[in-house]
Amino acid sequence: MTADHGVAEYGAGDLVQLLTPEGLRLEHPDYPLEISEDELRGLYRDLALVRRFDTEATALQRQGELGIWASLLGQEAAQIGSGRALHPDDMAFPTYREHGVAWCRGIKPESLLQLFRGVNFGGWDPKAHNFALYTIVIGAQTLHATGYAMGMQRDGSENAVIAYFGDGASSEGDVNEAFIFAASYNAPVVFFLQNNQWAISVPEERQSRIPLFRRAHGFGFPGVRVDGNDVLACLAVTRKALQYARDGQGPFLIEAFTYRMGAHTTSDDPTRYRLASELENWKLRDPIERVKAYLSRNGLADSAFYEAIEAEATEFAARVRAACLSMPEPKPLDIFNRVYAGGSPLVDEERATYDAYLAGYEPADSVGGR
Amino acid sequence: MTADHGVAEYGAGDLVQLLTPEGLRLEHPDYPLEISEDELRGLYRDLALVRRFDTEATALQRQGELGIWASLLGQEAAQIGSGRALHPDDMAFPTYREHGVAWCRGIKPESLLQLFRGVNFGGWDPKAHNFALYTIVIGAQTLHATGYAMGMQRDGSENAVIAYFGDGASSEGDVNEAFIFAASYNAPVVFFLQNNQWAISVPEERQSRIPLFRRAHGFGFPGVRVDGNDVLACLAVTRKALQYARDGQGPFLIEAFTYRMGAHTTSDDPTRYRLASELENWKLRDPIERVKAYLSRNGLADSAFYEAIEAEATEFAARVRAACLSMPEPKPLDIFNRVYAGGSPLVDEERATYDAYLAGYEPADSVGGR
Amino acid sequence: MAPVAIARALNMGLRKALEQDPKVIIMGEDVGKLGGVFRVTDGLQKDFGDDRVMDTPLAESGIIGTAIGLAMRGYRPICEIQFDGFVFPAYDQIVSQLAKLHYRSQGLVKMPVVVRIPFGGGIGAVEHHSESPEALFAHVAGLKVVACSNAADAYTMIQQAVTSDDPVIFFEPKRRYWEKAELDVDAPLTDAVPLHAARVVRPGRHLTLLAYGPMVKTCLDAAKVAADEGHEIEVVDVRSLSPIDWPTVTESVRHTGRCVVVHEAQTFLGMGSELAARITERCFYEMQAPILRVGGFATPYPPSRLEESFLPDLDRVLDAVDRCLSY
Amino acid sequence: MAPVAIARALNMGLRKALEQDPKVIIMGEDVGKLGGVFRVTDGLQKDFGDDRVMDTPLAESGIIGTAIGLAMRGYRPICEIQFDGFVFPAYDQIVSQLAKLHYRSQGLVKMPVVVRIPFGGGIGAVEHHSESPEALFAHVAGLKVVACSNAADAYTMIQQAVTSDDPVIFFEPKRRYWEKAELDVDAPLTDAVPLHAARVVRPGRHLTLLAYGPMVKTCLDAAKVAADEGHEIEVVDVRSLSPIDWPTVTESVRHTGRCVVVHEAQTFLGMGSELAARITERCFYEMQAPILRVGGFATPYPPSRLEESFLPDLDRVLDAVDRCLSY
Ligand SMILES: Cc1ncc(C[n+]2csc(CCOP(=O)(O)OP(=O)(O)O)c2C)c(N)n1
Ligand SMILES: Cc1ncc(C[n+]2csc(CCOP(=O)(O)OP(=O)(O)O)c2C)c(N)n1
Ligand SMILES: [Mg+2]
Ligand SMILES: [Mg+2]
Repeated sequence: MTADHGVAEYGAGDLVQLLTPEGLRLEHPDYPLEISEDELRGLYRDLALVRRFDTEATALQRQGELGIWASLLGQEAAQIGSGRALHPDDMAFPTYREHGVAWCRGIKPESLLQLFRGVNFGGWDPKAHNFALYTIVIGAQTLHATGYAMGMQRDGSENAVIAYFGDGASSEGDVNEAFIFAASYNAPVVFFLQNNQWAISVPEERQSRIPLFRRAHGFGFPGVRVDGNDVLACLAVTRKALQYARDGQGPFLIEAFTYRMGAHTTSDDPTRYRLASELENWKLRDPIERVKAYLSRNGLADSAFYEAIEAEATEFAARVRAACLSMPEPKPLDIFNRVYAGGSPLVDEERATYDAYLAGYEPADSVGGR
Repeated sequence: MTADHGVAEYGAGDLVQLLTPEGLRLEHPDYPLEISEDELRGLYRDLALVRRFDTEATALQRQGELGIWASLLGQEAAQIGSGRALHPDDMAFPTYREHGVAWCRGIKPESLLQLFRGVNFGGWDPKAHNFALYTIVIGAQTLHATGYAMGMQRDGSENAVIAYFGDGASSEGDVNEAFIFAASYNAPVVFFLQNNQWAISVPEERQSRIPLFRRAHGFGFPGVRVDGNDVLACLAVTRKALQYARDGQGPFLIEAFTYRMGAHTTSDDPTRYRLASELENWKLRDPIERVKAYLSRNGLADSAFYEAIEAEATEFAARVRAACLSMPEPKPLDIFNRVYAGGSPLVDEERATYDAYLAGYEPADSVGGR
Repeated sequence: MAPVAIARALNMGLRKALEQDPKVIIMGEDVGKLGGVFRVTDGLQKDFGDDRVMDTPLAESGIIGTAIGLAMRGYRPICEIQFDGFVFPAYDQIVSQLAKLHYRSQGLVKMPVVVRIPFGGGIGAVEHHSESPEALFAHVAGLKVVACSNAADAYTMIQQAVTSDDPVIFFEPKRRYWEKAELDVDAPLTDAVPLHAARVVRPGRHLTLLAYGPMVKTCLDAAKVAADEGHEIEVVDVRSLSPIDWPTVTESVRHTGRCVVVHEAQTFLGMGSELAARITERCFYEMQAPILRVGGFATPYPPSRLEESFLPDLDRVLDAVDRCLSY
Repeated sequence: MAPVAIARALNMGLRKALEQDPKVIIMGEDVGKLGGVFRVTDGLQKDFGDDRVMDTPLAESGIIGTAIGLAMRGYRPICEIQFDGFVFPAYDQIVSQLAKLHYRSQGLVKMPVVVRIPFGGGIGAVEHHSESPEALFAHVAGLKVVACSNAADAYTMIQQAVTSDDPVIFFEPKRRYWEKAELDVDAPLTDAVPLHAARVVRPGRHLTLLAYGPMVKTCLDAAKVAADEGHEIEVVDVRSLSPIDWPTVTESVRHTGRCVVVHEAQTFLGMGSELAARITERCFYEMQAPILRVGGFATPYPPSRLEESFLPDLDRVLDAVDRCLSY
């Protein structure tokens, strides 16, 4: 009965791949990619730098400098490929893990660290970078992205929106409503699902019994699965999807099939729920190694190049670390800032009271148990 | 690009029909239907009686006896066809319009009227009838249905659940989450979508750009569109879907394509948003007329039969009216009943205070403006 | 001009808002051709187009979530929630996103979104159509919450809400939609009472009645009846539930020494609890009696045939006034 | 036995509940192999199977909505919401369905569903992980709302909640998860303090401190410090936020004449407002001072580096105690 009702099986051929794990370049009829040698080397640099940034952030967390860190390890290609497909005037809505996309949008790494250190909720101007704040409530940003795209459409803008979310997020009502609104208004939004196969400890199978890219078909728009560890495929497919949206054809779902090589966050312990062998397997499909293989194999980069990137990465990490350590602490009264654009007498009053309290403050122990 | 990505077009052939508007019987390879002459006459009787009930309820509302009424006019076949496919031990979760299904479940018509009159929230025992209370918050009951089906599955029950909802409801996050949970746990639940083409004043096109039955395919389970004005097709498809669920194959979506021939409710004014011609068109596809045509054409019923049904309907309507008019009024202190299974001192205290207040009560005007 | 009903006054206010700023848009279920189930948006789609007045898919979280995105893009969406009981699917977007984005972005992102909610009971409706959820929004920092009680306020307050750069949850007293009052359409908005100010709608010196939305009329009626017994009741229309105009409210109570708060919402943790707690704190030595509260019972909203018993009415208000005066 | 941490006590209580009734099931995100992000369900899936302890898709409305259906079928689901800030997508199912189904069905349908929510701040987390939304549930008729403050209570209260035929929103003080206490696993549940009773956890006669969840410890600490200054502070663990055990609470305040309420939630319309309003009404003539409230500010929960300032602490409690005593 199954096949009769639209529940057809999809095979491996459904995965768009332009660069194999071994670094071989493939062509795909629907997703041709023209890319210069410089651009290729640039992608390698992006990948290497964001991985190094991620390593440094994880270290900073271990040393108590960050409250928590959500690593992008393994997802660099999905993020750099899609991030580099964006036009500066396109708008991106990230989750909490899109450090690679943030990099492409020109966000200072320390602006990201501020959120995880707890000095603010993300230290960048969403408008200046066309990169929304990180959203922690799973899926909520996909509706914002859709509304933003509806706004662009109204403005007659030539641009499009990209909304990031995960395999787990695909189960939230909000994400499905975003699909519905986007389809209904034909909004220029690309839904970019990074299927890293885990929602913390819950495997993808709990969220869907068929590949997630097919979710879009039930809502009436295209859905495509791309090798999320293949930066070229991610770039090509995202470019095409953005163009589709810009051309007024409406939403598009990209499922970037990838793997979360690290823990969910630094608070997580994946040994409780997955086998080490799984990770070992995925290491063979590392998103950076295959670009390196391709560059080397084709004589596009030599050891001097890799050493230069390595040196840059080391310096970059040191800069990030220094920026993190020198981050100014927020001040208690900052709590009361910017609750409302138009102010609030209650907030003002509480601020004044608290200020007075702090001024007269003597810690309980400084006065011998009072 | 569209066709490549699962956004294929579906044609008219996708509509399962076993009885044409002219009363011609069709066969469908996937949905054979064996039905006796008595059963056929029984379906006619069901259809005629629920329509009469609906007419009477509308009249009662006009006369001020009900606060509001949600008419099922035009949707009789979808409701009777699906309702008669249910086993007594199957469980049904209705919206607020499933009067025909309620009839099939043996709910007394006045129990329905109680809700619309405002004496209670529905006067039947959901467990005794395997028919949940009406749910007014759009879509919420689809999750209850899914959970209930998960419970049946756990119990090793041989039964299944049916969840009713509308075209508008398909846009709610809850309905999509119900699809996700049902698919994830392979729950024995049939989602029965009555697409009457309107969500109050909003046409189906605002909710989806492709036929709604296809929504299921994106979640990995079958979806089928049936002629919702064809009681035989609704019966056959629902039977098969229930069997599919019972067989452990999981959820199934049926889209019954029909038309809301009346107003959304007695408070609504459809002339503001749709053309009279649309209704005229749909009258040609009346769900009852085609059964009558079939019965007559095949010598299964004569005028004595129709007259008997007509008489029964008249008597039935009179009984319903009498039951409505003689409904006891709830008493003020009933407000405090059954807020909690385990009681609550606050509720008890408020009840006592209010009781005392009522005992000492003198209306303001009875004492000359106090 | 002839007296105008609240629903109509809102319609006129919305029309003005649409006229004055091309970034203002209206979105919701059935707000287009139908003009909303209460006709508050009647005729607006016809005159401004379906780009400015949009029917949405049937999904409240989707409505508020996309409105947030539109606001990020520079629009000023006015969202209609069809009935009070249907706002909860959007609750997450309202409390975790709409309320917080300005704060989270350190002021870089503004959220000029109005969420209109017809609220309260008394219209004989079925369940979920008569709720008073205002406290569930007022407790949430980052939101502003107001309720109008008459046509003149409805007309100005809706316009003020639209010009606010903060999200405003705008409660409309649905059972008073058809009550009429004069309104001055030519008075400049800048002359109006500020959106977040309370207003003494009837002066008195023996006791203060605090109310908002549909209960203001009930309290005014009660004050009239009480006057015949020689009790001069001051009635304050609180109007803004977050922030509350404490100076106006406490001044009244300080002056009368007695106070009764009236709302339809369940008393337990309703607005009355905050009003009573803070007024008592601020006017402790002036209080001649405890602040009494008249509200809905600690039960779900009952079937409509019982709603007259559930809802505070003239008699229950007068009863509380008498009890309070007898301290 | 050795002292046990709150998280572990909850785990033991859940285990007992699973053992005692085959209809009890646990469901939520990551409750299975991972044992929950706080390990409260650690080992339970291993021992009871994934039919009794189920990981769900990532959708809170789906979790509560299907739990409702399971309850209709005779099950007793215990739902875990991963963090306080993620309960809102399920808010509609909780307030419009879970809370009302017993009432709507005239008692024919029971809703024995427990919704466990780790709540409150102080753990240095990112946003949405430190909220105190209890008032948003306590205002809703049809729900019961409790908060535990120590391991012994955690162990008994979770079991009592599971046996309740009413829906219970069960708040767990996440920053105290690792604090230990002795617990008597052999004491029969029937001997325990009832779920909806408050408890005097430290007697005193000069002032009553009312608190629940994480703030009970803070108040006990404050009472100790105050004792050195000669102030005998009575501390009441309110425990049940809906219904509130008014007799215990008012008796304490009647006796001391002064009261300070402490919670992490925003003060405005927080639990303290109801406590202050009703206690004042009932103990009007006994009050020597207005009831003061110490709570979160009227702002969203701040970034974690500021949370120590946002959250009531020993000093802010003592400051309020001093102010209250000086009336
Ligand atoms: C509404 C909501 N529920 C729960 C959480 C807790 N949580 C944080 S991340 C996460 C898993 C997300 O999985 P996925 O969407 O696949 O993204 P990934 O972390 O794998 O990038 C969960 C359950 C949350 N942040 N928001
Ligand atoms: C959550 C929610 N939002 C809005 C409403 C108001 N409302 C009642 S019926 C309805 C339209 C429903 O359309 P559909 O699902 O197609 O069912 P139909 O009425 O056509 O049977 C709306 C918007 C509601 N009851 N619940
Ligand atoms: Mg994931
Ligand atoms: Mg419909």
